[in-house]
Amino acid sequence: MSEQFEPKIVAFVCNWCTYAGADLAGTSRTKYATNVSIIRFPCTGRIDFMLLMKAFENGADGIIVSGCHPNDCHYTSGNFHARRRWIVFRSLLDFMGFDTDRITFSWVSAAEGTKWAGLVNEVTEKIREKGPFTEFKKLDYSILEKIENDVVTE
Amino acid sequence: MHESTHHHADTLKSHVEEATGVILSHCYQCGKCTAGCPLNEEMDIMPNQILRILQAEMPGYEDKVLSSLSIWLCLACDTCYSRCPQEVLLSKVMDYLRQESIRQNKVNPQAKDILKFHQAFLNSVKMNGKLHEVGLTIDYKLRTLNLMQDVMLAPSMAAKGKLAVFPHKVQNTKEIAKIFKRVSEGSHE
Amino acid sequence: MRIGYYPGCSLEGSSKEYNDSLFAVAEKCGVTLEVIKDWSCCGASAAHNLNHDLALALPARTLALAEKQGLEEIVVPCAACYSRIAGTKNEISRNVAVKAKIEGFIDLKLSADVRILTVFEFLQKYIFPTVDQHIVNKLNQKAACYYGCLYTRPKEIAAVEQIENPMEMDEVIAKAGATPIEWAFKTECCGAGLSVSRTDIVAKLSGKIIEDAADRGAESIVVACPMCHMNLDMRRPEIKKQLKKDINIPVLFITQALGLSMGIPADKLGLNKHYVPTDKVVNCIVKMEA
Amino acid sequence: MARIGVFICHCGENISATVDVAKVAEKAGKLSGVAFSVDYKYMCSDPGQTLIIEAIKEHKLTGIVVAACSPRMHEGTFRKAAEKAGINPYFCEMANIREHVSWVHPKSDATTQKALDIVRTMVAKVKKNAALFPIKVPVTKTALVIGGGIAGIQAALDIANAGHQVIMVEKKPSIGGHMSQLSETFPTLDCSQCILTPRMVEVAQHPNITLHTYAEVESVSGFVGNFDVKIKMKAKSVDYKKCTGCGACWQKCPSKKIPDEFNEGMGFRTAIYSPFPQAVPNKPVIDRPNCTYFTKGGKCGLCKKVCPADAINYDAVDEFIDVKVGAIITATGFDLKHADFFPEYGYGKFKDVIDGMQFERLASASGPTAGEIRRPSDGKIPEKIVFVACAGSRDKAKGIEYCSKICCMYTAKHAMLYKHKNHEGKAYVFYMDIRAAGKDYDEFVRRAIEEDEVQYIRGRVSRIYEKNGKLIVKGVDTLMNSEPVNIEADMVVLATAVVANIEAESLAQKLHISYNKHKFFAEAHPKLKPVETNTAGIMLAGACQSAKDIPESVSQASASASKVVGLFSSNELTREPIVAVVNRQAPPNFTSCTGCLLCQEVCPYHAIETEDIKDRGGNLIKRAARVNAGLCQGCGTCVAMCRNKSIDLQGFSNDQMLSEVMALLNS
Repeated sequence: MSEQFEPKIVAFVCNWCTYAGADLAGTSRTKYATNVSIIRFPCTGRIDFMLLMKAFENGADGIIVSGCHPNDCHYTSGNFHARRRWIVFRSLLDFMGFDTDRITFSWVSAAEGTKWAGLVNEVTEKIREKGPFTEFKKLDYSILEKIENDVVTE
Repeated sequence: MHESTHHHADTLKSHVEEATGVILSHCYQCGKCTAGCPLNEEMDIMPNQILRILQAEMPGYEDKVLSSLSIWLCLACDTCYSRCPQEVLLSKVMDYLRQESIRQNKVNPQAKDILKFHQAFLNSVKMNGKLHEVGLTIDYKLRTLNLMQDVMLAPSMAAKGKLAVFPHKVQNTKEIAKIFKRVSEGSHE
Repeated sequence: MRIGYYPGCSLEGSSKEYNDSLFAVAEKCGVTLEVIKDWSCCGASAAHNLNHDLALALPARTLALAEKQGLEEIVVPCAACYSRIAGTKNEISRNVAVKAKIEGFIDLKLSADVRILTVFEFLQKYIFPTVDQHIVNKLNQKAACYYGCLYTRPKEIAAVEQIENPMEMDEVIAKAGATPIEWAFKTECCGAGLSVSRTDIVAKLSGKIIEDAADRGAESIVVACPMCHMNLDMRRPEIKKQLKKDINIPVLFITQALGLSMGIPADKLGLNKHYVPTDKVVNCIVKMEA
Repeated sequence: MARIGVFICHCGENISATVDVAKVAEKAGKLSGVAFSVDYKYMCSDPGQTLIIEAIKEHKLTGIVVAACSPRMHEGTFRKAAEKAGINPYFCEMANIREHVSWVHPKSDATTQKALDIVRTMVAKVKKNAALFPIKVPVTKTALVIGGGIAGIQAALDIANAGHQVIMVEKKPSIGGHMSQLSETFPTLDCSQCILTPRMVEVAQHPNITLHTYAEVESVSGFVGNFDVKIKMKAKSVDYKKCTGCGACWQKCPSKKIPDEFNEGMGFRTAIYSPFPQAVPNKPVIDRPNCTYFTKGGKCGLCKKVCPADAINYDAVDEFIDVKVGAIITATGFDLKHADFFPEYGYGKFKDVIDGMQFERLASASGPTAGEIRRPSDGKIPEKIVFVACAGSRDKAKGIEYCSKICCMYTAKHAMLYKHKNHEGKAYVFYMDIRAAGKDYDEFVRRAIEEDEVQYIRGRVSRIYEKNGKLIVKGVDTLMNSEPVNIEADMVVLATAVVANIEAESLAQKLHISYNKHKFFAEAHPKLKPVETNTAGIMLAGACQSAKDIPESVSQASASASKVVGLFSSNELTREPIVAVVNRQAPPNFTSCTGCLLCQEVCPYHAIETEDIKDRGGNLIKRAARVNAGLCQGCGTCVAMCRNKSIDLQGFSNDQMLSEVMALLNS
């Protein structure tokens, strides 16, 4: 049996809801997959979606963006701005042929530790099925040079 | 219209909700429907009680509703709905309950005449495409055997030119019959 | 502007005078009505009592025929027909699945965008602009305008602005020189379709209506619905038994009342066809001074 | 060159049971920029903290990462430790390897690896940290109280008694609000005016309170501790410095048939008027739209002629004053839903169908009937009164689905007052539920039922119509087999819904505070911040937030007053420096900000201002965004929105976040 693929997943979460929800999963000792690591933001509204691209470029196989439920934003409306920007950004990615299924947008409140654990397992399983993300990596300059040489020698 | 998103247990409540789109849990039993119902003095089960029985989903109680006289007395005047704080479209529920009452053969004996009148009415429309009042009256009388009712009225109506002895008909009565046929087939899909 | 017309079964039978008086008024004002060819029954309360699909299919056929005839607007003077047709239009235009199903039943396509006018909307729109020059009489009496259920409810298709206290017919009656009264039973139900099968109930409900109008000094009751008219007028013997008193207020169709003020002869308006004699109303009329 | 220290906590066995802490410490020590790495049993304990402090000093650390529990738990603890060791506290970061690692994963290499990943991420972040300093904002120790009802009065007195200045703004000619109109109050039945008027007088006479009646808030700018408020002083047409309140003017005023607002339209007042005898201030204003002098081009002028103090000034105009305040309390109260709302009940059509506030005036000794309950139509004493609860409340079809909260109690009170005054009379109450959850409240309702024999009927009324001088009430008794109940009443009292003040929305917009769909002001948190708004420095008191009775309004007013007094307890406000900043560059650019102001549009706190950058000659070089640190709450929405990264969030900067991502993914 070949070793199963363990995806690297980055979660961009807000401090007030999902981060606290993940804390709750911890205090409740709810077990879930080790594949997801959290980057803490004050608010999903703070998340610059170019960071998501940077993550993919640096080897992430999947991404979770999660914050407060609509109307529950600690800052009143940051999550709405995040959602709006995500909608625009997603259509751009779709247009470019990027597999947007690798990005999961979710709401997890400070009270939803179980939901957080479920989300992590679900996304891990989904990305595991998709396999490693290879389409959009840092340019390997050695390959580039090789191509260049090939062109020159032709 | 509200799409019912509730569970679909095999209860009269869930059937009503599915068929009518009316969500019965919206009723909070204030009784305003009953208070304003023009027929509240005649009904055996009050309008709000009908909703309560449906809400309860208790086995055995549903038959009380289907065999009640109330569902046949309801005139669909919509006084209840127009004042209902929760906007429960009761007349639509009543429509469904009547049809279900016929289907399950539970029509209240005291409501038989009302049902027969409706049937005679539709029969007249089915045959002529339009209602023929004399035909309806004869049909109804034959169905109910209330032969003497309104006999006193007929001569005066005829004298005033109000009774057409022969029915007005649509040009193509077959077309109407077809609609009746398609509906009855379609409804039993 | 072509104005379509859907008489409905009652206006060909028991409420012929409603039909006649409507045409007489229209004729006087030079307005012509175009009957929907081969119209059929709306199904009335029987259909929706027994079969919801049929209750939609029958009015839908009429709507489709009107569209086929190129009519953008139809006048439906019967309140029951109005309610059924407007209700069907409302349900069909809000739900495409229902629309498709019904089109299958009637084997006709329909867009359901025909405008449906009640009799008072028709009077307001087409008769009022020229009516003043035709009004020669003043009705000179207190009249109770009775709207019943079908014009006022359900709210989605209500043909009146204030459903608890409609004023549309009151305005027509005032035009005719009568004094509309304030009363409590404007929109109460008369018993409607139970007329034949439960006459006792109809006598009770209609009795309350007539009694309140009489208590408040009404000299006539004005209606715009054949069923209301039948219950309030022809059921008077049963009402008399119920109330244990004889109230002789005549019941007029709104078009008859307006027709009288326009000087149209009572016979032509079908006032002789009523169960409760209408001569009291006719006797109240005073000629307007030129 | 950064010298980072990494401190791995065992948390007893909470972490070390599943994470190989020694290995994490060892590997962390090899990370670039890490000068020191150690693991220890309890980092948060005193010896643990001492260990950190000593290490910082000994190894000359420039920043630390404590890998332990959630920063939501102990970030403050370790920042203080860092500060004690002499470095800026914002050079301390936490790696959450307990809640996010050891507690949720089994003991395994992957678990240890994840702990290490997180440590590496936070090391990368802390290397990009900057020294931050708490923001100090000066506080103007004057409070503005908007609204002079019982909530506003209570809040103003509490703040003033604590020694601070208060400016009260009331739009009507007198303070007192709805409470001044009430007859008696539940559940004690003590006279409303008797307990209220001393408080009103106290407000007027308090040396720390400046009262502006017949005035409105025109505009508000600024932020917590430093609000600038413009107040519109409507023209009273009376010089209050000269006026003695003698009343000669309103006794002589010929316009006597103006419906009296104080008596809910059941009495009349004059054009120059003081709303009620106990008004504060008890000086009149001229109601210009109803005054002959103003409507008929200078005719009349009688009040001026009779005024012994020469106080009447027809030429007075609206004036505006600017004030500076440090905190604002909104106490703008409620309105009652009025006529035409219930056509089936005939309110507005039948004179004897009245609302609850009208009943209060009928029952009040100072009311139009001197406290005798009489029918508005013919002045007769009613023999039967029907009270209808939930007349408009809990009625989705009428647009108000909420419970108005106070009606159950005042309806019981009304029925009781009627029965006390008319022992032979019959009182009926149609209700759906009796909501009497306050102290001594249910007992009060039971008293109405048991001692005063008020008939409670569970059911809604469908319709009310008039016949032969009686009101026919068509109801139902759902507890009696849903039997229809028709009552011939002499009077009907509708407990109409409590709705937001008609001007609530426009005030909320001036204050930049949120409100719900019914225009009630929104609290910052429904449970834990019930008196604050989302805008720092603005508090709520009374029914402007939701329907409330007097005890609740007073409690909330005192609560918001205590918030204000707390705010005023120091000369400066200290805030976390997690705020956005617009970058600064050397001339000629000054900043990379182009002034597109997208940030301004998305900022939920209106914290983005514009700044005109000028050269020495005063010529405008560019207009750029500037963050008002007093208003900024640090959400960072502006940062994500900025097109050229000219705005950044301290503590969560673009550099820091990018470093975290890069470090997490590149081991």
